Amino acid sequence: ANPSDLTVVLSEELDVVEPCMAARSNIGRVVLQNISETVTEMVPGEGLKPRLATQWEDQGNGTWRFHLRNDVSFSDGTRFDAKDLAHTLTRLTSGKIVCETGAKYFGGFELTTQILDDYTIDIKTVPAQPILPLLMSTVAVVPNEAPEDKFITKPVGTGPYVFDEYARGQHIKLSANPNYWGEQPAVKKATYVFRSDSAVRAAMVQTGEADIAPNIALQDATNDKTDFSYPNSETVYLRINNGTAPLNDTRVRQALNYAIDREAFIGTILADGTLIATGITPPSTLGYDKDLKPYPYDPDKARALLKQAKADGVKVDTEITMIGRTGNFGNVLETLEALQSMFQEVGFNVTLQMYEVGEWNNFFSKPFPTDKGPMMVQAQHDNANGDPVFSMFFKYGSDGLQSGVTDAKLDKMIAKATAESGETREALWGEAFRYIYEDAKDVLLFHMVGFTRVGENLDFVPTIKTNNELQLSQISFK
Amino acid sequence: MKHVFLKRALGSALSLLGLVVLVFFLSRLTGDPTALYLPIDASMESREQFRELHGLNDPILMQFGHYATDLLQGDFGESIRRSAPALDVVLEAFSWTLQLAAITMVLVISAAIIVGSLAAFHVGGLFDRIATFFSLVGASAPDFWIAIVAIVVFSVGLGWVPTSGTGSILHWILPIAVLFIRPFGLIVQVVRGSMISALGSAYVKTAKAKGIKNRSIIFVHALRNAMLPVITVAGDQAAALLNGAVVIETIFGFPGVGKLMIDSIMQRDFTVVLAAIMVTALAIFIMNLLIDIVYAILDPRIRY
Amino acid sequence: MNHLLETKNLSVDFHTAGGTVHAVRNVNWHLDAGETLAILGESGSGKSVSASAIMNLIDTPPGEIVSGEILYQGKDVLKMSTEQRRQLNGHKIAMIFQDPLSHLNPVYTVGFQISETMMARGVSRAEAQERTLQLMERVGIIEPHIKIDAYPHQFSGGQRQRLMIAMALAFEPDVLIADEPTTALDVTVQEQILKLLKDLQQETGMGILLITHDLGVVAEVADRVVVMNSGEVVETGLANDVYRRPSHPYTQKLISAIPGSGELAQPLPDSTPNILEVNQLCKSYGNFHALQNASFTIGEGESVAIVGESGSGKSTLAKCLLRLEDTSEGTALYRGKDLLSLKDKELLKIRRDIQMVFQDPTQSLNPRMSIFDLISEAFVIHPDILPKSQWKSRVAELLEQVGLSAQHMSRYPHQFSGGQRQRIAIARALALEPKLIVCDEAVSALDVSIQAQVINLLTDLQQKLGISYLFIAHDLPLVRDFAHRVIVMRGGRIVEQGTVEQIFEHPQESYTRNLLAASLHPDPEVQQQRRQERLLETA
Amino acid sequence: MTTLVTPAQATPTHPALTTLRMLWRNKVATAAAIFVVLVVITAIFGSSMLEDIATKQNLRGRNLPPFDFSKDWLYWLGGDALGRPLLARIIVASGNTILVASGAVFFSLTIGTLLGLIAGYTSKNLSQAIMRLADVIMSFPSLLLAVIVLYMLEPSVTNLIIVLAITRIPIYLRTTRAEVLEIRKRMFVQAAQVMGASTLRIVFRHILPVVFPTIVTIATLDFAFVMLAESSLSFLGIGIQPPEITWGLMVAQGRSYLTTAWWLSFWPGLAIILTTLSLNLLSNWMRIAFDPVQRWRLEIERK
Ligand SMILES: Nc1ncnc2c1ncn2[C@@H]1O[C@H](COP(=O)(O)OP(=O)(O)OP(=O)(O)O)[C@@H](O)[C@H]1O
Ligand SMILES: Nc1ncnc2c1ncn2[C@@H]1O[C@H](COP(=O)(O)OP(=O)(O)OP(=O)(O)O)[C@@H](O)[C@H]1O
Ligand SMILES: [Mg+2]
Ligand SMILES: [Mg+2]
Repeated sequence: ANPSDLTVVLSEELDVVEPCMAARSNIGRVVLQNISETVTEMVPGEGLKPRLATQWEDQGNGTWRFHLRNDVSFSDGTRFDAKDLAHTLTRLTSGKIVCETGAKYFGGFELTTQILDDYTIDIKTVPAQPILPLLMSTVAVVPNEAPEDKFITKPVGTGPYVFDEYARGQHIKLSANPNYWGEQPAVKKATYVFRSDSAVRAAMVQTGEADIAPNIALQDATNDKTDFSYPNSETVYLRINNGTAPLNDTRVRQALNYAIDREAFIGTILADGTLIATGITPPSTLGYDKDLKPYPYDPDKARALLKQAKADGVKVDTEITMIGRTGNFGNVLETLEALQSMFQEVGFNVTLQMYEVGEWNNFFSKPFPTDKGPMMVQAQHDNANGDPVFSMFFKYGSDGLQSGVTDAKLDKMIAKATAESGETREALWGEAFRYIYEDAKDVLLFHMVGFTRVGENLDFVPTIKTNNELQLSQISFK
Repeated sequence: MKHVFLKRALGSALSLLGLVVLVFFLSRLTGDPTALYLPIDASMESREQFRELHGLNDPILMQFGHYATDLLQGDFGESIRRSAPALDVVLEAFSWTLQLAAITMVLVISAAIIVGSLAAFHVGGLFDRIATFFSLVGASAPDFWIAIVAIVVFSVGLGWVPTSGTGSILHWILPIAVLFIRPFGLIVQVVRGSMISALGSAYVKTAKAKGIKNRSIIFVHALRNAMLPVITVAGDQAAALLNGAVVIETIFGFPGVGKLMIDSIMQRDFTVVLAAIMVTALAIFIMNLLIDIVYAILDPRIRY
Repeated sequence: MNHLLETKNLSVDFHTAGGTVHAVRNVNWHLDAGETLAILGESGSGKSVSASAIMNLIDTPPGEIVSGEILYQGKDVLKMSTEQRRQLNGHKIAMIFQDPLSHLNPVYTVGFQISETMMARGVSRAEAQERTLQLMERVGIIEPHIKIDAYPHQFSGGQRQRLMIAMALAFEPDVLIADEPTTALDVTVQEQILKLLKDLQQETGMGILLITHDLGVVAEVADRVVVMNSGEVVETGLANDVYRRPSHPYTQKLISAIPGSGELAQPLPDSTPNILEVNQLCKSYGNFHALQNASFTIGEGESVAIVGESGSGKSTLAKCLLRLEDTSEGTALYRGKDLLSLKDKELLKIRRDIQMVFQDPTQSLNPRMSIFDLISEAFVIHPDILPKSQWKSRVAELLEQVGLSAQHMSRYPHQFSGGQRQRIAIARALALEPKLIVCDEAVSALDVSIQAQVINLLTDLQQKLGISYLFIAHDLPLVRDFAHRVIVMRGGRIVEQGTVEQIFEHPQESYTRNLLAASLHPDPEVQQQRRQERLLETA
Repeated sequence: MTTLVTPAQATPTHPALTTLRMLWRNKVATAAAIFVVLVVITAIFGSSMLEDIATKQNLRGRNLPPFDFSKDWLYWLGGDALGRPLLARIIVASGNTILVASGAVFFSLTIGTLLGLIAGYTSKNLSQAIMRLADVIMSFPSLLLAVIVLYMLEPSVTNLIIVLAITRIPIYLRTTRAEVLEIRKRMFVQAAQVMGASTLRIVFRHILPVVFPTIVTIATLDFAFVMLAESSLSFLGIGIQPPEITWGLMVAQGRSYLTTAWWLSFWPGLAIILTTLSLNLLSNWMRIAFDPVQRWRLEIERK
């Protein structure tokens, strides 16, 4: 192959190559910032940066004004302007197609746009969204011509690459966009292929059939020279249904937390570099309280707490079902089996049930089944966008779809923080994190790391973003 | 004969219909695709929107009504995941599977017949022992083992063939070789067993008395008499391949119908599941019909 | 000078679970070119086994050639490599098997099976085809160009036997081993076949080793005779000498048992009720009418024989009566009930009353059942016949009655000789104590002494229990001795029927007369005379 | 009596003894039989004896390599990803494994063979119906069936057996029927009809024994098939789930370690292979031992 060509082996085939689905990580990796660009861009370690917008300001009242670049055109030759952005947003929120990005980031509020001139646009949200510029970093812009009620099959974007072809089951091909507004990338042609088996992906980089294999399993990351670990923004935790006895007792929940030897997982079942979590979002998130110490492994304390609770009439030996999702992350089964035995060690009566995702969903999202008794659901949460607002609401708000918590106090804290911005917001989130941690609302476990195998001829270091996007323009050859 | 054929066609059509109805209703018992399709933290409204959009809120009988009317017009529906016509999605995958299955089965049947027959010719002999041992190990070894070991040895280690994928002829070698092993092991055993009986028959004595070469005695006289179970088992194996060789497709990144079917089932993409089942079922029905015809050709005493 | 084929001290054992069977013991004989050597002997005396030994067809183990030599043109074939022996087989030495149905491959056309021998030795397909047609014609298969594409199961027993013969003659071998080649043939066809063999022998000088129990055949074609008993050769000599002056008691017994000289049976009184009334029975295979408008009756306690040309529909008739084949038209009233239209359930009730001994005994015995199981199955199916405690003794008794022994009970069908299997089939039919037995060539493979024993048994049972027989046979002397009435069939039709006396003494139809005329006499001298007369006639 | 027979030296013995003696003559089959017996014994008693040891975890001593004979014998085959002794786990897992595999094979064999006999021997219409049913099952992806059944019911051993049994029915059905179509034309079947044998008797006493060896061959191979199918179901999260274990599940769990800690899936895989191998060698032996025409192969002392 040509030395400027690159092959990426992905773990999953793309269902569609639709920019509005780019919030789904496998699609995002191909589309985001390669084919389609976003309005703003979250750069790890640096914060929110301009991309298609040059600057933005809060007009108050829930309105944000965005100034767009005026030197950008789509790969089909049409110019990019405010109309395209307005159309992109309508597409996301109209409901004529249901998009991942829309459903994930643009639910729960009203959004209207007003075009001031070709390169200036006002976006108003009710209720106000202080983090709208951040949300705009998830919006992959499509041209005005993109159908509103149908998915795109041949995406057209402003990005450094042009979509060439998708041979189903075989590959996707991109090539450098000669008319790109920014710098020309080093990689001229990119091919994406799909292999579900991690060992095969790793082998492909080894044999030179591929250059990058994001997302290989811990077991396969055996070569220090080529295999990079990076925090992948996923946090593993056990969601506790706080409503059912004995899990409605704080002491019992704390005992669960104390029962776990979290350290023991790291470097064994889970990769070195995995962090122990004290919050549901990665430490880089706004308001994450870095001073919180993880619950130490203290089986005696756990037993003591249980004893106390028992003395108060809490039925601590009720059977608790731990529900796991098969294949959720590498070694999920081992992790849960280990947890189970740790719980049992301190006197809990925990049974483990693994379900495939379709069924697991029934336990994870409301309405929760009522006939199952006390439950803990293992889940993995991904929030790479730097603000905990959605995580907080969905995972801990009383109305949150996956929340096992009904706590008026916490609801208030979340509402307050959501409406604020800047440092106040940060402080308020910090409080919420701490409150959740101290009341042991759930069993927070780990911030995970992912592994990417990168061919030795490449100059590329994966980051936390690599989970959701893989900017080809950042890759160069040695 | 024509009459038999018509009846058969009618019966097959009816069973296909039954299959569709069965799968349609049963698969819908396995839950709603909404949660799987939308992000975990999607709002209730977008969930509702999604259901509305894909008609998942209608009573199930009505959904079936819609589906059936569309089907009668040759419309197999849209894949939710792919947002493409379900039939196109399936046919694309199926053509790969069909090629893979056909090549593999041709190789399997020819090789198994030769090895099994020769093993039966000298029961307990050295060749028999070796063939039996290897065919049994092959028939019971987990296929992903073989696949991964094969990749490690032949691709990574020796660099003879690519690890996976579809581009060239070389890409086909490993998947076919790995797919080959299990049915081969099974069929060798069936051939062997059935050939032992056939070789003990009086007509084999006649052939010997005629001075026929051993080769012809085995492959002409005994084999044809031993073929009924062989063909049947081969048919079963072929059906399994047509239904998709999931492991192989997964490991070698082969875009076949097996992986598609699994993904669609796991993701509750019902239209694709139904279309895939109809396509494979049709193929299997046709294959079984052919097998029945082959029975009658092989053994003139069999008449339907 | 070397003999063409010679066995010296040949002994063959079979190792079985029940012990070692000494099937052939120290057998010596020789065959010269252009000569016909007949091996006569008791059923089960080792005739087929010694023939198989020549062809390298004995499975070793369980069989074992314990001693001896088999010399073909002076060379010991037992010392030859398998490949060398294969070269001999079919080419220099050919064999006609005793049991044609199981020896024909059921899934290939007979045309293929005959021409294969030739094609295997480099004859072109077209030529082989051509020669196959000729051979089929010569062995009397009508319309060979059609039949060449038919499968074995579509032929009659006699036709299959002739196909076997055609197969063996494909190459004009030096030695032809013919194991009971005419058991299923009616006398006219038999005559034709024997003539064919003789002619070929004259043309090519082949030696024929003829295994038979039919003394008529021996008288007609054999130059010398070897008599075997219990695996040993008990007597050898010129055919005439042995017939005239048998020295060994077994040979004497054999010759005295020759049928055809007894009293003719008297017809039963008119008042005897009919056990079976067959009316206008028809059966066709596709366009071929195997059976056309057959009508006849059988009285209670009567023996009706069916004779007729091979392929004339005798077995078909039997199978139709037993509902093994669907009939096209007609009725068959068994004690007033139409067998052909009975519901399955009712049919099951009278099954026991009507039994059949099949023409091809090997195929009719389940190879996975021991002889005890096979015979006692009757008692299992019909538990009212006998309490379980007596099964063993009854099976033993039946076996003794047909000339086998209780020891055979635990053996399996493949461990028996052709004639022994036939007797097992008879014993099985008798076990059911039926009212009517259809015997399809039931004693054709038996030597005359055993034949006589079995026939006596049947007659005894008839007298004691009033059993009726429908007796399909081609052996006219036997029919003469056994039957009350005779039916003559030809081409699917009944051409003549009447009492034994009418048919044998005053045959009306020319076909019947031909049949009787073609019948062979066991006395070699008589046959010699007849041959000469025939020659004069043709001259 | 016309032929001389030298009776075998041994006096007539009980049939079971004769069979055993025949087994003994074939050393390979004997070894296979011993192995099968061993597996059955561990399947019955293993789990109760080693349950605790098999679940004892030690995260820091995970993926212990095999053949470390300084350790307790249970660790000789190595440890798994949670540091549990593989040997103990294999022994404990044999219970469920054998239960599922033999259950599934038994039911599919019984039902399939019965339906095949019916389809081959009875009226055309009924036979048509059965054959189309087989077509339907054959084209119904087993995975979908598994998802459906296990979604509606719990993933339990029983339900797993049901799923696997249903999907394996067609092979027995079709094989049996094909053979019956031919065998029913054989003369000894007609002979039995003439004797007045009931359909049941003909089918079970005369036809079935001829078909059965083939069925058994397939069944023993199906053992492996079922275990591996069960493994892939577990892998997809719809089969047996921990803390229950089967060899299939162990194989599936070890899959991701294949290139780094091969022993995790190798030993349970080997257990599957050895079991299948033994069952098959036994069935090959049986095929000969119970076929009177072939039996001599086992009756003769090999020199
Ligand atoms: N495989 C075998 N195992 C045991 N005994 C056998 C086997 N084959 C043949 N025999 C025995 O060998 C003897 C000789 O059999 P053979 O077939 O040569 O008889 P035959 O003289 O041809 O009789 P027939 O005229 O009835 O055909 C018989 O008693 C038979 O029971
Ligand atoms: N299944 C069949 N298909 C076609 N033709 C058949 C079939 N079975 C028998 N025939 C033919 O029917 C005719 C009568 O056969 P049948 O067996 O009744 O003769 P047979 O009188 O018993 O002769 P033989 O004395 O030779 O046994 C034969 O010409 C035969 O070729
Ligand atoms: Mg004989
Ligand atoms: Mg006949």
